[in-house]
Amino acid sequence: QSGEYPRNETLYMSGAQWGNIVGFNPYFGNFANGLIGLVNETLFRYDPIADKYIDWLAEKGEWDSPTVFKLTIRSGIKWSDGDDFTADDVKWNIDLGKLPTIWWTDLYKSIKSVEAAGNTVTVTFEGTPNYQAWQNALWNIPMMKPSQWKDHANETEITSWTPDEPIGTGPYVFDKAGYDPTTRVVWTKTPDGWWASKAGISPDPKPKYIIDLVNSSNNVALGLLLSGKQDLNNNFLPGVATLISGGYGLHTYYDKPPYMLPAVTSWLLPNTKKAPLDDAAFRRALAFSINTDQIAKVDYGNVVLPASPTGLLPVWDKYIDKEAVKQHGFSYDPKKAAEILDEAGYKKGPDGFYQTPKGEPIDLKIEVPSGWSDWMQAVQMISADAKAVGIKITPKYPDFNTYQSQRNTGNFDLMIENSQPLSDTPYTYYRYLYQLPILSSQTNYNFARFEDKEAWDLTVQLAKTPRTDIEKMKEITAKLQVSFMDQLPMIPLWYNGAWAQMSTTTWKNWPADGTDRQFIPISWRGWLQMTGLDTITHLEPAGE
Amino acid sequence: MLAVSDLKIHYRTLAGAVKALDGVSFSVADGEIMGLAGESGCGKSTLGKALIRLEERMQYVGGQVVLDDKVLPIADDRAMNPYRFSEVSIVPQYAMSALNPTRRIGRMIDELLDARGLKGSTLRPELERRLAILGLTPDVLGMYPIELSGGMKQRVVMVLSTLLDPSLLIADEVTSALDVASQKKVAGALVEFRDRGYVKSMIVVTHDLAILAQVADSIMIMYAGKLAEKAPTRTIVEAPAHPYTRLLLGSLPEVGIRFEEQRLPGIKGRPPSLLSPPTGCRFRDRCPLAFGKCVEEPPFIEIAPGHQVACWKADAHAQG
Amino acid sequence: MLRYLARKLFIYLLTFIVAVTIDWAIPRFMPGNPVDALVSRIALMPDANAALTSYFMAAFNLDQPLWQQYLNFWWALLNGDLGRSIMLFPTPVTTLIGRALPYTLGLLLPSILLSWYVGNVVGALAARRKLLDNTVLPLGYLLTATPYMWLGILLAWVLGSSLGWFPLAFGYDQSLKAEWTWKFISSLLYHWILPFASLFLVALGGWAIGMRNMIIYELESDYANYLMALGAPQRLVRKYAFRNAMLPQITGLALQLGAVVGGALVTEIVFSYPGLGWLVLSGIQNQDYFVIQGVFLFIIVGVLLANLIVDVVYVIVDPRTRVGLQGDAA
Amino acid sequence: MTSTSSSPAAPAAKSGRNEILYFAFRNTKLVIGAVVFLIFLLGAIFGPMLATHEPLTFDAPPGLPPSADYWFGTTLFGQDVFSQFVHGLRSSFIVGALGGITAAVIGMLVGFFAGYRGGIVDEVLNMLTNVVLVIPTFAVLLVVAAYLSVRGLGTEAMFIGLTSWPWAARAIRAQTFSLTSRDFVGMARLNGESTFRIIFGEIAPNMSSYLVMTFILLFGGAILTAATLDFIGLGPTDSISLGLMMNFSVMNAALQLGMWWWFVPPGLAITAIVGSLYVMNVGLDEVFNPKLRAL
Amino acid sequence: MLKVENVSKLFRSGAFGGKKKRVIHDVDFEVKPGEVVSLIGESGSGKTTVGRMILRLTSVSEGRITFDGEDISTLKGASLKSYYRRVQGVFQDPFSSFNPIFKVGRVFRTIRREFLSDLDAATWETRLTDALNAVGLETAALDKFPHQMSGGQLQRLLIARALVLDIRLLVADEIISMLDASTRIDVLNLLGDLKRQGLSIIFVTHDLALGNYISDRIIILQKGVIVEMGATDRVFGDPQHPYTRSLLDAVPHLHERWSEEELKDLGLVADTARSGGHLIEHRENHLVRVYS
Ligand SMILES: Nc1ncnc2c1ncn2[C@@H]1O[C@H](COP(=O)(O)OP(=O)(O)OP(=O)(O)O)[C@@H](O)[C@H]1O
Ligand SMILES: Nc1ncnc2c1ncn2[C@@H]1O[C@H](COP(=O)(O)OP(=O)(O)OP(=O)(O)O)[C@@H](O)[C@H]1O
Ligand SMILES: [Mg+2]
Ligand SMILES: [Mg+2]
Repeated sequence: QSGEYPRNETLYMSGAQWGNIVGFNPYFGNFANGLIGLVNETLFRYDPIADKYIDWLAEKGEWDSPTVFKLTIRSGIKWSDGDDFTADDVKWNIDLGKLPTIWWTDLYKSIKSVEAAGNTVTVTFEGTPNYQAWQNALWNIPMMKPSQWKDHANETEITSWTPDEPIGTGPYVFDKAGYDPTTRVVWTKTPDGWWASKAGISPDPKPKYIIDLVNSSNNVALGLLLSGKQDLNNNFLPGVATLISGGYGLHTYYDKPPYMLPAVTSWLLPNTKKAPLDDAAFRRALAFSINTDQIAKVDYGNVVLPASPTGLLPVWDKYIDKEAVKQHGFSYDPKKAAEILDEAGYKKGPDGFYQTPKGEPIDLKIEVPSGWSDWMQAVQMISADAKAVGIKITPKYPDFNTYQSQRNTGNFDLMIENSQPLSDTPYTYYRYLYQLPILSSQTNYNFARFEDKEAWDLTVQLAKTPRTDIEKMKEITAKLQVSFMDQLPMIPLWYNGAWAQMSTTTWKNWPADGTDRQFIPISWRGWLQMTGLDTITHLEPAGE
Repeated sequence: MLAVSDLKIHYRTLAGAVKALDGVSFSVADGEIMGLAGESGCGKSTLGKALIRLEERMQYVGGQVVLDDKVLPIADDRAMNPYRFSEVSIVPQYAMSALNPTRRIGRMIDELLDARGLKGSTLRPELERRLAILGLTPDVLGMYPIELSGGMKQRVVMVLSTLLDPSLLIADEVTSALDVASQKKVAGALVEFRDRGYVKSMIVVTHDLAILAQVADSIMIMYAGKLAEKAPTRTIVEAPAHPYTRLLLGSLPEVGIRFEEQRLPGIKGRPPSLLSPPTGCRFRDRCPLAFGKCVEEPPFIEIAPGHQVACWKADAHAQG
Repeated sequence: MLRYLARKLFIYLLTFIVAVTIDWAIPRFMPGNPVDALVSRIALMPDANAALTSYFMAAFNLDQPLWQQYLNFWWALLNGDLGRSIMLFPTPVTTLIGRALPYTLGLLLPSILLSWYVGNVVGALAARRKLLDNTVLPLGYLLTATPYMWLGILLAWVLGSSLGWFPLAFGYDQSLKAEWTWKFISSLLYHWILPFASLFLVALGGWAIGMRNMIIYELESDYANYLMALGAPQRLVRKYAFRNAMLPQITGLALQLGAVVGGALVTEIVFSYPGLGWLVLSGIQNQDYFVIQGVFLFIIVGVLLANLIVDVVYVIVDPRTRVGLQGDAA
Repeated sequence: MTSTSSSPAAPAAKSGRNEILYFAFRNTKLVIGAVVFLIFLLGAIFGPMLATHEPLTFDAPPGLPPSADYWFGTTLFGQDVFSQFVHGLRSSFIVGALGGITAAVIGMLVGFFAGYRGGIVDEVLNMLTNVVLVIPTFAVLLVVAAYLSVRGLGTEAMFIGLTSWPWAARAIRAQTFSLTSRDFVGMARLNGESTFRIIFGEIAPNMSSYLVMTFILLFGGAILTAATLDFIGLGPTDSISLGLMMNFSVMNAALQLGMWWWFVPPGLAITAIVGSLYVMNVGLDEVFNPKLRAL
Repeated sequence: MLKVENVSKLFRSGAFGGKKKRVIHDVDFEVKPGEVVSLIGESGSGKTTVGRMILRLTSVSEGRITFDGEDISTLKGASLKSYYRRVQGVFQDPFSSFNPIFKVGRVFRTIRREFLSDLDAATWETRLTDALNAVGLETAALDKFPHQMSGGQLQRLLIARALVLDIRLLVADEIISMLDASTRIDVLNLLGDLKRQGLSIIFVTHDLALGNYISDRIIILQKGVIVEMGATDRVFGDPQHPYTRSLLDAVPHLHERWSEEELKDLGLVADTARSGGHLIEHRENHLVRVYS
């Protein structure tokens, strides 16, 4: 074959890979994008739009008893090296959780045993299992070939070693000839055919090659996209709204604003350890003073939606207690904001800005990374809104690393934060908001350092509610919502989108609202399981 | 035979023309070594340069130069080129830095000769012979200039400049930077070259009269862009006719003269600016003999065979 | 001559030691811990942090006493080990550099050498012809005053973005496999032209001006005057002047190297060209100290070596250095 | 060497200083360079007063080409390019001046003392100079800047100054060295003058034109280096600069979107400023160096 | 008054001063009040170096130099200044002895500031005027730039500078060799006049005729070694050392022409510079180096 990937057989995508590709270890952050999903598959997948789990490598997964989960492994699946995919393989992968550096190790601590027999794997928990986390893990744990990994399944190598060529069960295999860690990884269709299409579970993906390009910058991405050299682009492109309507032949999930599916809530993150941000009234006043509609419209050109006062993403709409929102929620209302402050004893100083009840001046910094222009503009609008109410907030733009380290160590007043994405359960959101205890460095959760024992207990309670018991979940989340809206440990602003710009020059049948292809057209890590894969399997060559 | 008549060369400057040579006429016979002396800035070097190559700022204003019955096109750089080296040549004041520092000397000479349409290799034996006369081995041709001492470089330049047996050689201040011992060697070499016929005639420019007295057949004294006096060496030394020449000679301490015993007089004052020189005799401000007539310019006339002077009182003195 | 080289060598050695020490010291005495960044990149349960942190501290030799770290640093360096990348752990920095280097060298070497050569020729021509001089001189000043990236941006905008003649990213077309086929090579060249051109042009201006001034200076020198007085044709005089003027330009080349390398780094960024500049940029954005450090050291070594080569070349072509330092010649 | 030092007393009619001015005003290079430089300097001083917008606020319609309301158009995010431009100009001048001064001061101190003292002082300073000279300073700046979490104009200028002095020191050393061998320095020592006095009272004034030119080149160099650093994203984190403008425009696809008004002005300004400095330098050289004075 | 006692000078040469070059060997002489001593030798013989060592512009490597019994190398600060009030120098190049960008009068202001700040204005003015008159210059001359004056005038200004200080020893290093024949004699005569007033002068030259003209004693230096020294008439009238003779032979005379053989004798001056040997007294007041 000539040294070229024929354009009409190749799907180009980008948006997930920043910086060089670091190999094929699914437990290390910068592994080749597409590895999980295209090569290393998961036991289940999850469809957030339909809120449905999809049986995948496991044909069935059920609670035999409140503490025993039984997995039935699909038969006839083969690893790309030809070996059969077995229940033992699954057990081995779950058992990785005993390593302290594996992300679900906390969950694993509550597992008493994992047993494989025939095509079943039985997982027995000690005490009440964290149902929510388990369910989440089931569609996130990648299945790796034990024979390839067994020598490296130790505490440190599991997050740092990489095989030369990954072995998986997925529809694609690694194409060594096309690999260039600085620019791209190439996935080639499994030569022997993919089990899922053979089994009739999924259409066979049409692209013979998938090339995931390393992002160098927005401008490169935009250039490629506009010149039809890229099919699926998952970058946030500044000014994208004008492009979509600008006749460049770009396809988006919605054909009108907001164009994109909401993917993650952007929050105003207060440091609740600092006065006056430790005061719920003050935080609420802040919430009332910010005009998020304006931000969505002016800053984002309507590619985002203002967030619900609960902060919950639209996919979790069914959990939202509309009544509670009416009573406890907030909306843009500067007058109300002022009232709250007055009521709480804040007084305006000679400069026209509010002072703390103790009479100290309030002068808050709000920080976003330098160069993140949409956020930079947002904080300016926020600071202007706050000023209108009488709260003094000054925007600052440290570089990203400073921003990150200040966030983790609690050395800030206000920030914008959005690191907790969409998932199958609001539990992940509440864990993100409330997790205790507070450590000196908070790396993933509770950046606000908000100590609310009660809310955390409720979150734990939510965790121990089976995923099937929706009513119970609603009940708990309703309580959490009320508590959240009263306390506002973080202030929801808007939903950042599942940025997806698709070109129809080479491939068609992209996901779209109102069609039978209601998938999320996103290739980010962890999103292929969330119907990103279906986006690919439903593509058809544009020429036909 | 060199005949220069009414040569005028000016320097163009922002302040106006510096009249460095303001009508100079003289001749140099075949076989003659003519010394050219005078105070600093009187135009000695200008004269030397004018005869071979005008620099960018030098402006030919008038006059004629005839060498061996051919008129030298001194104002035309291109037309002048064929005469250079073969007819007129120069040993420059800066002999120390006159050689390309990054070429071996022999190679440089070959390239120069080749560029002049001559064969370097055929001249090689002659070159080596002449070097030997000045006490240099052929090895120097394989060296870079930096490997030679100053004196050696100066001798190499002398040999090179005279290699084509030019009719006229101009030696500009070739001894000035040297101490007495080296001075003598160079002076000897000049005479030797003339005697061997390597050059027909020579103009030796210097401000050191004593050395001229040793080598020159005749001496020409310049003052402020004009000629003051020209005469056979003996005449100049023993019976100078121009008051300037006399004062100049009078201010030279000879070995043996001691301050205690005989206080030598100097010449008071400074030469006039050549930007706007005064009319009439240019020396009159400093001249002890100056009188009314000196406001007119004295002609450069022959008062005795081979003795020319520009002074209204010259006649009287030569006889008196 | 040997003394001269020995002296130079000593200076380079000293420079190297100083540079390495600076390089070693900066991350250690600046606030912040690089390992934190690495650990925070891996999604972890809080209590796994400590284990992994100490693992990485050990992996990066950061858990030892300072002097030990310093010695280790040298030892590793002398073994060609520049540590491991943080953003791409556990990829060795040398691997990353090895990947990026061909691109950077491919830009740098031709642009430095060609701009030097062409600049010198153009400058020499300019010194000769008034007309050329009047165009070369202003253009040359304009070019040297142009920031590398801006020229790159302009070229990218006009020739790449507007006219669409040239690509604006990557080292080769992403639809090609990296095989030594003609198609691939031509694609490499095609992607190389614009970044090369912007480096080349900016450097060109400086050399042309330098050469022009040097030539004019040489033409006023004594040896040129003497040659002309001996009726040497312009050709020969200019040839000598050119040769001699070239010598300072050689040393100039060595001194310019650092700046040109800087230029190459930013040019790569403009054109998303996968060389060292690109690597450094991602190192900076990801706070990958080891990559920054490694590239830095690499550049230092490269520049020092290039300087040394230039010095040796200089000694060979300029007889003055050869003799002048043998002791007291003459 | 020889007795040719009878200086041509030609233009003696005018005194030294007037003469310089006379030539300065007639030197087209100097005049053109100075005019261009002054235009930008004035832009940097008064521009920010004319600017109707804060440079970093997003209060304009996005992506507008130049118009009467927005002289240089607006960025993709609705910032006024003109405001950014004039503030960036100011930063460039500040960095150039501070960086240039720092480098000039170090270069002068090192150059003067090495050249004047000679001997072991010279050896050591020379070594230092050579070391800093061969280190690719841009790479050092890169490393240092990468580690600084808060970066301002001042630190940037200082670091540039600290790394860009060696060639100046070298040149000044050579000049000082040759001046030191001049007899008036010996005379000064016979006067019992202090080293400091000799250097700054006797030697330095003699190379004042040279120092001015050195400073000019350092100034231009600092502007260029700063722009390059800013472009990489290692510039000031809290203000705007011409390099940052280029960085933002490129990173945000101004090229692809054809928003030339976003990246052309900053680059043009740098080129013009630095170019005018270089041209002024040549002009000054011609003014101060009688050999180069054109007729 | 001034004693130069077995002084040697070594210069470092080569990279890092690895090698040392001895340019002055064991030079030993004395200068008495009111005496003019000429240092004569060819280029590079070390004349300037000796002069600079006396002026403390160059350090002494071996031996010592004393002035009125005081070792000058120990002088510092105030004592050095007081030394310079007694000993001064004038150098070869008058144009480079003045800072070209200042008017020449600045030299005198500096002198006043550094040495004579205790003098009241009137006394200073008279002293300055006297000194200028002594060298034949007007005070108006102070208002000129160096390039507006002739070399001879500048040298005279420098001598005036020494006079203002009322010094006792002047080191004059080739102070006339860059001057025109017509002006150099003025300067020489001026030195002669000063000598009559009791000033001691060390007169450095390579021109034997000039050395002869004003000096009481002659020291012939060859490559840093004194080969002959003594009263002027003795050394010139009856040179003993071959080097002295060859130097004398090389001096061109206006009225005597060299013979053909003399002129064309291109052989090098006999290289007799051998270290070792010692000076013996040939006659009273006439020392010559002999080699065993
Ligand atoms: N390039 C020049 N531009 C302007 N004037 C010049 C130039 N060269 C020489 N002059 C002037 O021309 C006059 C004659 O100069 P020239 O060099 O011929 O004198 P000279 O007799 O050789 O003096 P010296 O003994 O100092 O060499 C002097 O007044 C000098 O100032
Ligand atoms: N600073 C120095 N470093 C090294 N060598 C020096 C230094 N100064 C002088 N010399 C050497 O010392 C020797 C004597 O020099 P000096 O200048 O004293 O000679 P001079 O007799 O004054 O010669 P000239 O007649 O040329 O002035 C020379 O060989 C010279 O090269
Ligand atoms: Mg002359
Ligand atoms: Mg001397």
